[in-house]
Amino acid sequence: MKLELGNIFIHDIQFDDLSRVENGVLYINEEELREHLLEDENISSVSFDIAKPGESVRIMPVKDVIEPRVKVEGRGGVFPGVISKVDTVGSGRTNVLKGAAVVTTGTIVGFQEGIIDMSGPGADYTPFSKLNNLVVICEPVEGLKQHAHEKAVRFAGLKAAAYLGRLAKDLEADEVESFETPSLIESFRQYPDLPRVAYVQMLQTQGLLHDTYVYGVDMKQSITTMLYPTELMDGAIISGNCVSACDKNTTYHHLNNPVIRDLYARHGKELNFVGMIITNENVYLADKERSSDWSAKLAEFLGVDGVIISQEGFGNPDTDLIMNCKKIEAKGIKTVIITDEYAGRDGASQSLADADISANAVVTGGNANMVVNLPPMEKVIGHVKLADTIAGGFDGSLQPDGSIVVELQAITGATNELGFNRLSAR
Amino acid sequence: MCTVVPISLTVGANRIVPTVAIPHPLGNPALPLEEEQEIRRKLLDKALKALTTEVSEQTVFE
Amino acid sequence: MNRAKGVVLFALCFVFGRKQSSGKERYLILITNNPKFQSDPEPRCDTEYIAGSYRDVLILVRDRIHQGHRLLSHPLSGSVKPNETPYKSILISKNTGGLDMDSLQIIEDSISTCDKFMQNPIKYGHNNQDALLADFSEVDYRLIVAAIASASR
Amino acid sequence: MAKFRVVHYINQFFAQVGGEEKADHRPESREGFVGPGMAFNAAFGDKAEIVGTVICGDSYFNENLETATKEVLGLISSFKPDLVIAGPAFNAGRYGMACGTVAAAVERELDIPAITGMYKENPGVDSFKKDIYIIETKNSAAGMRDAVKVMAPFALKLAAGEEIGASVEEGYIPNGIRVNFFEEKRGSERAVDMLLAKLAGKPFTTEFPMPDFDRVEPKPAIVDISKATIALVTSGGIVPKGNPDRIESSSASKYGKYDIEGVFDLTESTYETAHGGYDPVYANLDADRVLPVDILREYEKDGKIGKLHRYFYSTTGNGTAVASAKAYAAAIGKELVADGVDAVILTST
Repeated sequence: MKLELGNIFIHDIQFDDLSRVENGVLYINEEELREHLLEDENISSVSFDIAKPGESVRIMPVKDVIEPRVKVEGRGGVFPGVISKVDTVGSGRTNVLKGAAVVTTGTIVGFQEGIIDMSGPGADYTPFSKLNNLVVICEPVEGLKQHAHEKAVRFAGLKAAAYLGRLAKDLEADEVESFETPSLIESFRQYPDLPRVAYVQMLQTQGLLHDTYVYGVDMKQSITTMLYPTELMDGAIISGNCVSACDKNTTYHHLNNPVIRDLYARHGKELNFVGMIITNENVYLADKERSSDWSAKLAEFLGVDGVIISQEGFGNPDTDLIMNCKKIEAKGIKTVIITDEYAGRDGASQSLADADISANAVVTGGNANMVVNLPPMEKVIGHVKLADTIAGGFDGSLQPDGSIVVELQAITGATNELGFNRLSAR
Repeated sequence: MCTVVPISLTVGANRIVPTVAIPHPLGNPALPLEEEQEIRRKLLDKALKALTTEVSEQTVFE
Repeated sequence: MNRAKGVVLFALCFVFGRKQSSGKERYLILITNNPKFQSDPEPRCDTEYIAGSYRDVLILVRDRIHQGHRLLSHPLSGSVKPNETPYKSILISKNTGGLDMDSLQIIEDSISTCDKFMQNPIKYGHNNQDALLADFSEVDYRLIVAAIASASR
Repeated sequence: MAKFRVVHYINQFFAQVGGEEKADHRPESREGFVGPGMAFNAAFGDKAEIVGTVICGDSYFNENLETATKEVLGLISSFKPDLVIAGPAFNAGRYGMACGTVAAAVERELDIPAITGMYKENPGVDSFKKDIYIIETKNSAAGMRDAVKVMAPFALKLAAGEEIGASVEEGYIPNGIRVNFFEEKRGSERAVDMLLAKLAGKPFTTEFPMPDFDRVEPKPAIVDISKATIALVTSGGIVPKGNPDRIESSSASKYGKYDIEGVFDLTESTYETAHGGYDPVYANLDADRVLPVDILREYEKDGKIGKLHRYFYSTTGNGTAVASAKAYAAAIGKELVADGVDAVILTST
């Protein structure tokens, strides 16, 4: 399977009468997009705002971040099984509005979380401070239950991203990247002497506000399975996860999965990247056993020498991570795991909720309990009052001058466990 | 003498005798005292045997 | 030990494969402090409600594991941290056997994790309390209902 | 800004007093720098100055730990330093212990920042890495120049009260405190690098080491158990009723030693458990279920064992740091050996 990504670089977003992309500027007709999103009867009102890199702007609480993309050639459409009909994606050509993103915000539950600062010290910790963001603020109809509210906001974000992506359908790309994964037998013929490597991606799948969808399927209902890595680039995996802002994977992360990118970068040179396995992180322990058994079995079946395992979320996924690691190592397959830490504010506590001696190669996204002081911003998009109740915030988090003292875990994507960032800890 | 043998193995104990349960390693409150003491004797006999047995590596005396 | 685990798992799948006609899982005990289960008209399994803290639920579950019950759902269900939510619901097996090492390891690690987070400021009980508590209760409820659904498969 | 006043602690060898034959050299102090102090002084530039050097023989220090520490501290404080540098000790074990002891005591008792440097396998590392910053050095004095290059600027940072970064940035040996910092490459790329190294059998460094435990050589078997004195030790928290030493229910900061002379049975009214890691009901009703005094008394009477030791030792095992547990074990072990105990039955819950 081969996919080309045509990147169209976006350096600015503006509201205008006609939605279009021109000279690297994304123009948006607010009214047209609003009407599109209001087609959902669960949404009572929609408003938009724009946040650009370097501005004195804080967005909170962030639900999801999505990169606008559109299918130009090949089967299916972006976000298959959700926005587009079910069809196998990941081949042909997809155009990307690189440098732009849709950010959804909304108070689905009282402890909703996630901060993106567009400047200042907080901006260093979130990758989304470097993007031109269209912020979508949705209000639900009265009395809408949390799960329906979450779904409405999730769909609004995806629809907005697909709407913007469509503006790029006929554009010429500024840059084209190419990614290809042949069949197992073909890849073995091509690179018989290179170490064979697969990627095992763990997906957060615990229930309300903790879900991930693959081709529209709630991943907690699935057993461990395989995908072509390029399928993710067309939105095969989307986030329904609202909790643990620092180490949940937004849809943007899935579209731009850095492990996939970095394995492709070495593919055919130092290693043979044969494919990827996706597995879940369920609450029920027998599910954990079964899913990790399957990860190990599929890794063995692929005949790989090594795997990279990435985690998502806090606490009980540590158990899935260690199970996956232990069982795959037991098959004689070398592992590297990517996680993050909750080592306490002073950094002195045990970082993980589970540990095993076979996990001897660990990459960490940093200590999520580290306290940061986010200075006041001139403009806040969303609900600043929430600072006291978001994860990583606390009573008194919100200072009288508008600054916020929080743990890193409140910042969207800060300790990402796909290895998206440079942040680490020792 | 411990109930959680894997932990004793992890921390490096050399002579290990598995016991009944965490809250009552050398007893069983469900039994009358005489039977409980009989359990205790059996376990302690194992411990004494462990102490008088040469070992070259971590050994569990089942 | 691994083989034993496999057997247990197999047995589990077998047991849960046979759903009761009443729709109630006979093989589960739910230990919870979530008031939502108190008013649940149709509990899907035996429910032991305790009027205690998140940590009290973990401790009670730990004592049961020491008695030979098996842990069936992860005590740290959800990414909501122990110092954020006051509610916790955990599934254990109704029947008892020998001490289950995996259950033991997980509950002990969970208690340490809970204690670690409780050193930080507690984040519930202030500011918009009722709505917040209702949300925390709802999330905990939903996650464990998902686990019960897994058990019923 | 005035220069920081620095005192340098070194051993007899680096002070060029002499080698092993002079290892009993008593503490002395000299004005200004001596030996390797010259390199430190140069590296400090106009920011700091070595005002005095304290010298002590390694044997003298280690054989007279308490008095030597006191003497050395007295000499150090007489210079009124802002900062103390000990060593570096490289791979010299006794010098490492001395440097670690001095630096830790300076921080603890004089409240002055102090650092040292050692090779990672120096026994001083495990003993002191949690108390003081130990800069990682090569394993011999040939690494002096490199060591000074890292130690001098780090010491200045510490003296100035600046924020200390992660171990890998600053060059100190990891001390268990996790510190965030920005790597040059993103995590996924680091993961690919690490996997390639692991696959090629090349060395790699995990970013988060899993907990690790010691191994000890098994002791020979007891030849005649009927002549042996056996002691009871427990991590199950059994204590006399009322927990006189107030041993904590978790993360114990101490252990207790209790006389059981004349005690033949642990009863509900005399003993209980302090342990918070399990349901205490059963142990509180009959503590013999955790600490089997009743049966061992019976065996003692029947001549099945020589003697039950007069004292038992107890602590609570849950949440207790491995380092603390190790320290308690060392102290208990020392006493038991001195008391002529032949074997120990350790019960844990």
